[in-house]
Amino acid sequence: MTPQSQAEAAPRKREVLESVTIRFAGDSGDGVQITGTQFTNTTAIVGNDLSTFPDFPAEIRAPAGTLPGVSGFQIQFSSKDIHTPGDQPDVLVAFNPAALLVNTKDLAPNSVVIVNTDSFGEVDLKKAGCTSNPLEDGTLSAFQVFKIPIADLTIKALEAVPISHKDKERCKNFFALGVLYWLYNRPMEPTLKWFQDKFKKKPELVEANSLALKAGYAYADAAELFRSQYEIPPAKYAPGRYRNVMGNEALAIGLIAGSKLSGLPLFYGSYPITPASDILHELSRHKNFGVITFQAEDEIAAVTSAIGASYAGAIGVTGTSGPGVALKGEAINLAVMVELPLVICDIQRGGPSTGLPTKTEQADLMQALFGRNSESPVCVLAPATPGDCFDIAIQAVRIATKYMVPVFILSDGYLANGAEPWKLPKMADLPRIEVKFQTSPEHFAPYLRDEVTLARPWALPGTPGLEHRIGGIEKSHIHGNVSYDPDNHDFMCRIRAAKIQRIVQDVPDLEVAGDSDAKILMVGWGSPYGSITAAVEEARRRGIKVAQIHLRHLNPFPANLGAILKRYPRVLVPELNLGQLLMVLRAKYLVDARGLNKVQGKPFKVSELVEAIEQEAKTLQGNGSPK
Amino acid sequence: MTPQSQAEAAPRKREVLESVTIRFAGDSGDGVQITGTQFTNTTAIVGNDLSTFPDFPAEIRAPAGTLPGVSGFQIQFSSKDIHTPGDQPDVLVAFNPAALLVNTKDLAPNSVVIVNTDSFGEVDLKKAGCTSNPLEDGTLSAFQVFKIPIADLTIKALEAVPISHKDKERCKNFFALGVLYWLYNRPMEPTLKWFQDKFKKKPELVEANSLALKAGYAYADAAELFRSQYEIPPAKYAPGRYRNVMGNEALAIGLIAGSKLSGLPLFYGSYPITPASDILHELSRHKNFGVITFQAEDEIAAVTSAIGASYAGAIGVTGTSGPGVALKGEAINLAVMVELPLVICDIQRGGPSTGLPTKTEQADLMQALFGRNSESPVCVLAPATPGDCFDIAIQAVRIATKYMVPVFILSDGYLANGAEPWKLPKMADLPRIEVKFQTSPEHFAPYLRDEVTLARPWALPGTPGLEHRIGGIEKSHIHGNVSYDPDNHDFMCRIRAAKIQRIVQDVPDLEVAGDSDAKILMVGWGSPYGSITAAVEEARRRGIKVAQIHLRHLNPFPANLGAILKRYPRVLVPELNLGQLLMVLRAKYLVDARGLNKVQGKPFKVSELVEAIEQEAKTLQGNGSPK
Amino acid sequence: MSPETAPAKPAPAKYTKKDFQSDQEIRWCPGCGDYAILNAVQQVMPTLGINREKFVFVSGIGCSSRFPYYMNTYGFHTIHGRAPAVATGVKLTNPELEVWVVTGDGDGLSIGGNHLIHALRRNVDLKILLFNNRIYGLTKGQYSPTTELGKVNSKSAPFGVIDQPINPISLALAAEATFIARSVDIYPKHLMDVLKRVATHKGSAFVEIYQNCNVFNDKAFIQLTEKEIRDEQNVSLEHGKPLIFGKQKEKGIRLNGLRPEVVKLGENGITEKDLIVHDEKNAALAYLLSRIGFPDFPTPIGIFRDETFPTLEQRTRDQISQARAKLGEGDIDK
Amino acid sequence: MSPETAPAKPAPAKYTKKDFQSDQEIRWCPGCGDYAILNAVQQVMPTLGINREKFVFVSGIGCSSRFPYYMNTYGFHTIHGRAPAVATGVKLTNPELEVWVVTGDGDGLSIGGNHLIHALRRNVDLKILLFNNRIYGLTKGQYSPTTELGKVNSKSAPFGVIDQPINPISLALAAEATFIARSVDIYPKHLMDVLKRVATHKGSAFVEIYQNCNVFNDKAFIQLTEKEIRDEQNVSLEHGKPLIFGKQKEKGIRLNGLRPEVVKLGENGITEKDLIVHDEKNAALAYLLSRIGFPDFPTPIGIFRDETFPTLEQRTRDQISQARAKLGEGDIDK
Ligand SMILES: Cc1ncc(C[n+]2csc(CCOP(=O)(O)OP(=O)(O)O)c2C)c(N)n1
Ligand SMILES: Cc1ncc(C[n+]2csc(CCOP(=O)(O)OP(=O)(O)O)c2C)c(N)n1
Ligand code: SF4
Ligand code: SF4
Ligand SMILES: [Mg+2]
Ligand SMILES: [Mg+2]
Repeated sequence: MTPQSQAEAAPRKREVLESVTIRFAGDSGDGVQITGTQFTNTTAIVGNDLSTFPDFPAEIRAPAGTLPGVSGFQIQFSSKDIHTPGDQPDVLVAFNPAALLVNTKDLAPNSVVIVNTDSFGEVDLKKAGCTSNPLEDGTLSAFQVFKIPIADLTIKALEAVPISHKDKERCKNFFALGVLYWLYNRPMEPTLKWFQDKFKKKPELVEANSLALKAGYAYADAAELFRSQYEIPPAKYAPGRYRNVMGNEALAIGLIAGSKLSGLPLFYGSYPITPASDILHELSRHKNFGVITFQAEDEIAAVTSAIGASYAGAIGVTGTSGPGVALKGEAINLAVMVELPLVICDIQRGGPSTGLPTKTEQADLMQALFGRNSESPVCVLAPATPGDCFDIAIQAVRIATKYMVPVFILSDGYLANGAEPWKLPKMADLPRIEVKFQTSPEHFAPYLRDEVTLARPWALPGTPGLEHRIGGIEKSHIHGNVSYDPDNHDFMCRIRAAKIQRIVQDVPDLEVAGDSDAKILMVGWGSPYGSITAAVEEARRRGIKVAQIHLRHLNPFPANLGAILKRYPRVLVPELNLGQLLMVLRAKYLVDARGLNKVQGKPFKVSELVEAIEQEAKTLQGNGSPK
Repeated sequence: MTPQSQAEAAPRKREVLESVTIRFAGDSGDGVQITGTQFTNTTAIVGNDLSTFPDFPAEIRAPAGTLPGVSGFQIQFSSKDIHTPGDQPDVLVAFNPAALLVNTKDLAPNSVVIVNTDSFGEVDLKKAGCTSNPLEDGTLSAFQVFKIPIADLTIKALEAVPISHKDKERCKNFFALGVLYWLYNRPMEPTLKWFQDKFKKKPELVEANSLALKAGYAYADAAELFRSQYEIPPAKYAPGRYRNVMGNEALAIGLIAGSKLSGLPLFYGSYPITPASDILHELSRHKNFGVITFQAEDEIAAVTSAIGASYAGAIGVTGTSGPGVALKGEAINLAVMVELPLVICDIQRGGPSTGLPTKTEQADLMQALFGRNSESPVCVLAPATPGDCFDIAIQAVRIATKYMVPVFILSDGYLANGAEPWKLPKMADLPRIEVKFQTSPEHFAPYLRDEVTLARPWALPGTPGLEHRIGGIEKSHIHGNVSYDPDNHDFMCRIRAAKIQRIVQDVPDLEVAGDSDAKILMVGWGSPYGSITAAVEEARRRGIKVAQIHLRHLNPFPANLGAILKRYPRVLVPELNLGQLLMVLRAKYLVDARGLNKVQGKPFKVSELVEAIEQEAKTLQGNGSPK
Repeated sequence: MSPETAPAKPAPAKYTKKDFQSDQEIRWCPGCGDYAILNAVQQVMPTLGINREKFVFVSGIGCSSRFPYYMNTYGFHTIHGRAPAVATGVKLTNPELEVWVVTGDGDGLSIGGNHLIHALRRNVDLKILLFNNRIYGLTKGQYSPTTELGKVNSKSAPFGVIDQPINPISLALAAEATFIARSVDIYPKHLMDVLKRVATHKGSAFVEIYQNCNVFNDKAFIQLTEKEIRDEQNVSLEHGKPLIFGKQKEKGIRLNGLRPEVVKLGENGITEKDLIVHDEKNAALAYLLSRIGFPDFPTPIGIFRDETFPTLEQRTRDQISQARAKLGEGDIDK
Repeated sequence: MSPETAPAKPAPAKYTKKDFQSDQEIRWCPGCGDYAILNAVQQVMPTLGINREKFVFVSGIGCSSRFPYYMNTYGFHTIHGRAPAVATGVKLTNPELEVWVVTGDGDGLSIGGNHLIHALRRNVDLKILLFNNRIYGLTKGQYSPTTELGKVNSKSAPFGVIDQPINPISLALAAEATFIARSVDIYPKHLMDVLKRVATHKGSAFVEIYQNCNVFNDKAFIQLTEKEIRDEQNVSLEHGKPLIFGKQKEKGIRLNGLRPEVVKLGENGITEKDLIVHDEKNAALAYLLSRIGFPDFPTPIGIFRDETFPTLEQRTRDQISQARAKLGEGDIDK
């Protein structure tokens, strides 16, 4: 149910809606991201479920008013449990012509479009490359358009405030926010409060922005513009304290939690790269947790410093994106060989090469599994949602320290910057991570393995009596001396692989969602979780029998994966790549799985996947069961 | 037929043998490699087919006389067509106790062992860690042992020569060579000639070494030591001039040939690493071919300088081993994105990490295929024999320049240092490599593709009117401008993949060797070719029906591979890794292929593979056709 | 057409600035110092009398490294930190080309530091322009190897930078670059003069250009950009001339042993004769000058060093011809 | 037991050289200069009064980098060129440890050049020993970044090296290393004195040790190793002392402006007073000295520079405590 479905109803009443999707769009300079974030935080407080998708332009700010300069922020919020930021906005707030042109193609007929008419002058239109004015030339005929002189109204409202005209005009985004707060009946207090903190040192800005917000709210209330106000009741959550969290933030907090749970200092060695940098920023703000952040001269120094840190007894973590991982391969192999804990966060982005740095993609799975010389087994995990980044980070620390192995976390730009309500963890409720260092010289040998985990002992420099040498040349079993013995090499290669397989002990079995008697199984990993889940729900609503599993552990796989795959005549694997998990599944289980692949730097639309499922269902019906 | 089978025969006659395998073993200081190489070259001149396997100790020279210091050189030579250096030596020449201990375990009962008794003193035995003297304690009871005071006899022979005692003793390896020349009836001239060139500036050394060689020959002739002398008739070859060639040498010459055939300057950017360095050494000696060699500061500079060279119109080549490839991934992706020719030579070695630098392995296939961020398709080739490195190098240059793509050559330590007789190519007989640069601004667009190859135009800086910009960010179709357009990105990812698939036009169909009605198909790639071929021949000799294909093109695969695989109930894939080609075949063709895997830093023994085939044949008989 | 047989060089066409402007829309933040540098380069190009197609601009990754897209010459926007290595391959393959490298303080001194010093010490004929804004601009504001100790405005060191910064001029000098200079984005004339000099230098040339990132590190070089104080805060290096500065050119720098000190002309008998006379051939002097600057000294701008040695591409070519002379043109059939 | 709560330091045990010899058989070619260096280090260790378990030797790849295997301390033989970065992680995590880095001219100046200068400029308390044999030993004889121009004995430049070599001391100086020294493998006493000094320095320390690779680059430092000439060919740097050398200590080095020159004491009235007096705190002097050597000058050996600044690990710890003081110990539940 969406606003426009109410459009014909009688004046000014309260409509109850289940979900709404809003997209803010404008210049990077228009404060689109801030406006969206404020709407999101307030919405979280109101208690709706929500999911967001900030869509940044290319890295460098493009000239104001041009198409490449358009920045977007989309949020879906709901009284029900939702999984995606929504396929199509019900409401578009466009701050200038460029924003309008770039986004109208995504709108369904009859959606609501709110425009700032003050930015549709000659110049603005020219910058956006318009020959005619879209507000008049019928471009918007299919939509419910609300034309508001947002800038003017804002400036009027701020007459009394002692700041420059330009600064007043800058507040217009909060006027727009005020309008939406009224429209969807959200409290202004959280944002007003935020102004207080944010502009502590500039009271005049607190006043200006507050006035703008209130003016927008009042305007919407007074003006006869909108026929009704909407109500989106709170969603039902498990009890607990919730806050809104973005993937990179959750990942950073998860690493800190892992450090606390294990009692190990956290060392984060990183070289900045989009979209991973925010992890470094977040952690460097938390020095009071004892976190050591090291901004290295390059990715190789980043990962090798982390290895050095693990060697000295920290949990060594390094974070980057695809191009950085491509540089770290040799060093990761050192960690494989010396069998030290290491967590590698790969926040995937569009590639190959520099590719599409600000866009999302999940095409680094093969690189994580195989992007190193020789036989180089590592553990690979992938979070499914922004909040899940927290749990995956802890799991990564647990596995890395328990098995003495490198662990990859494959997140991506969509999870990194997307937000969802997140139940604040209680440290007390989280299982400790038991780490035992070797302390006594008795029965000590550098490569003497634990029977259960096959892990070698972690013997820290500084421990009397355990002086020993490790390195990247093949090691002899147990003693760890340099060894060129042919059989030893074969043995060690296989035991390194076996050790990774042992991790399956810490991998929960998969649970199948959806219809157990389905003919179609959707197999996903990483960020498409939301879209796939929503698509499966929708398909089932439409009466198609379909089941779903989602892999958070990509190496080793959960023990029951093979059995599950064999139960379904048709296995579909949606990935934002050209078929990487697909290849591994086919090779390992010899199932004729099919890929649903898209490499557009964007998440799956729910509708795309629903169509694919329907399509497949038809074929299956057609030829009975598939060949 | 081997010497010992003659042991009981009457005194001093000429026996004819088909093949003999000799292993020289001693300290790195004993000139083992030189001795072996001389025997090899002479044997090539005599016209035998041959195959060699130099087995180096760890990189740094270990203390004289110790087990880790032992260096070995094995050669099999024959009057028939052979494929491997032989599983077991018929003759072992051991210069010291360590060499004896390390190698006896590889000998069949009754093989011939020639020892330098002068190096079995107290000290020598201690260095080798012997508690008793193996010449007396029965260690050698199973063999025909010939004890020769090689050092003494050499020194005596050189009495007159005005060089130090130490230098005289140094000539002992050529005394031993003389003995073997007599035993297998080889001419001394080639080696005598070689002394002339090698010691041009030191006539006394020419004299010394010549005397030593002749003394050995005379000694064997005079002494009643050997009951007979052996004859190995020349093998029948296709007509043409032959020489003995090692893999890295053939690869280097092949690259030069590629440059001549294409008319492009050859640029080789490399950073030294075992076992790839010899390519750099070889090319740097050929400046008179106009070759530009650039020893870069690291692997990344090596590959990026090569990319710059290709951009400027050379054929840019870079060479390294596994750890180096792990560093080049990001840069190779730049070549993928800007679509420039690039040849990457990966001379594989034992891994992971520093691993076993001087030992062979073929575990970089996955790295070559997938070791980069995002979807990064490249062409992958692998030579099957030392001589084949020449043809593969030319093929790599042809494909790289025709399709404007990076091409991997996966050689390995075994091919790099192994030798075989090689028919000298005639440049005139080799098909030219047609390269057309864009010269006219008409219809020029940086990413306007050729319909057949999908290659973009190669427009060299310096060409008037073609000024344009390229880079690692996603490019727009045709125009090649920076593009963040979602559909364009998807399109370009798929077209880059399609372009690699188009290469199949230049990939000859596979021919199946062996029995067309076989139940077992052996599928190999790279250096195991020799062992697999010999094993298949042997198995068939033993009456087992078995077929064989060998892949020189690993991406894209030959067009008829899928069809062939499906024809055989059992597909076996021998690889010196833990199953890499195996995984790709299973994923692509959904065939239940089985791996024969070994990661010992050594080539397959023929016998190992024959056993595996016999084993498989039994199971197949047992349960009829396999599940 | 292999590079060795490049098209005959036609008489240099007469160009204007426009001829060096590409059709690409410029993508830097409004107010970015990069605009001024682009402008200066595009003005200098036509004055060099070199055919446009001979120019290749190679860059790494960063805001600064977008530079080649805006030049209507050949351009290669490579990967982060590797431009000097790519450019070396280009120049060795075709010495006819004029190869310029554009890099940043992160691209050239952090991830790319090693390639930079090795390209310089090999004396490859590359003109390397390093835009130093003391910040990572493209990735939105992390500190760089040139960010000052204690600086708190970066995203990756909210409690202040604790890494001692690197000195680009000292580094280039240690690498024995044969041409080393410094200029400032908003000193158009000075910058163009320096660019003209670098254009004619044969060998590895390194130019540090102070550049303002008004979004993430605004006013980083305020002492050189604020009208009121800049004359007091910079001293221009001119070969054979004494080091004089100040609004009224009333101050100078002299050497006390090996330690430079600021003096007032006229004060207790100090005259121009007492001042350091700049010498582009004196590496030791260049080193001394590379280590002085704000706050105790004015910041030296201009050419620190200009030496001539054989270039790597020259030596490569020579070696090839010598080998051919010695061994004859290679023939595989032999 | 997290490093932050390392075991209480017991009174330093009395060690002998043997205590620092590992059980591993040494794998260098007979006659290699590395033996002498190992010997010197193993002799110095017991004199430092530091518990053996506190020492960590981190190396890259190369003959020199096999060093840690032979020390009976903690040792990490990492990957090519990355030892300084690994060591930085070790030291930042546990500042209690004595972290020594062993590298070579290829490991430390070719592939690892960037990590070296960044470790130095950050002033991490690492003792970096660079064994300079002017060749790649482990890979059997390719030229290195310190091989002289024109040298023809390397496998990768049979027609002679055409890359201008790099100057390790100048480079360390440009990186503002707080301790910089040079010694020679076969000068045991001098080497041990330098090692004792470096052991007590707090901050980034760089020691270049000339080392003979008798297999692939024999006699590379013949002027410093041949009995007859060595006294004429090296000058030892001692803080506060004039630069005097020669068999009879009859020669010295003085400054002519900024240019050093060799003079004979006594000759036309030259006395010790005219000579350069060494000053470990004067970077400019260190730079001058880093650029003189064979054949025109004697090669300076000893300590070029010794300065004290706060170390990176110190600043890291300080920032953490300040943050805790300001924000209170972090608590995730809040
Ligand atoms: C391998 C790799 N690592 C990291 C990045 C992310 N990155 C792009 S530019 C840059 C630094 C740019 O700083 P600078 O060179 O000073 O250029 P500026 O933007 O300041 O002009 C970084 C870290 C990348 N693109 N590639
Ligand atoms: C990534 C990588 N590249 C190249 C090599 C090969 N390699 C090992 S040591 C070395 C150079 C050693 O020279 P140096 O550092 O001077 O040490 P030395 O052997 O002379 O003591 C090279 C190129 C390697 N092991 N790893
Ligand atoms: S971020 Fe800074 S450096 Fe980059 S374009 Fe904007 S102002 Fe210029
Ligand atoms: S190769 Fe040279 S450096 Fe290496 S161990 Fe032998 S002598 Fe020493
Ligand atoms: Mg910058
Ligand atoms: Mg060396």
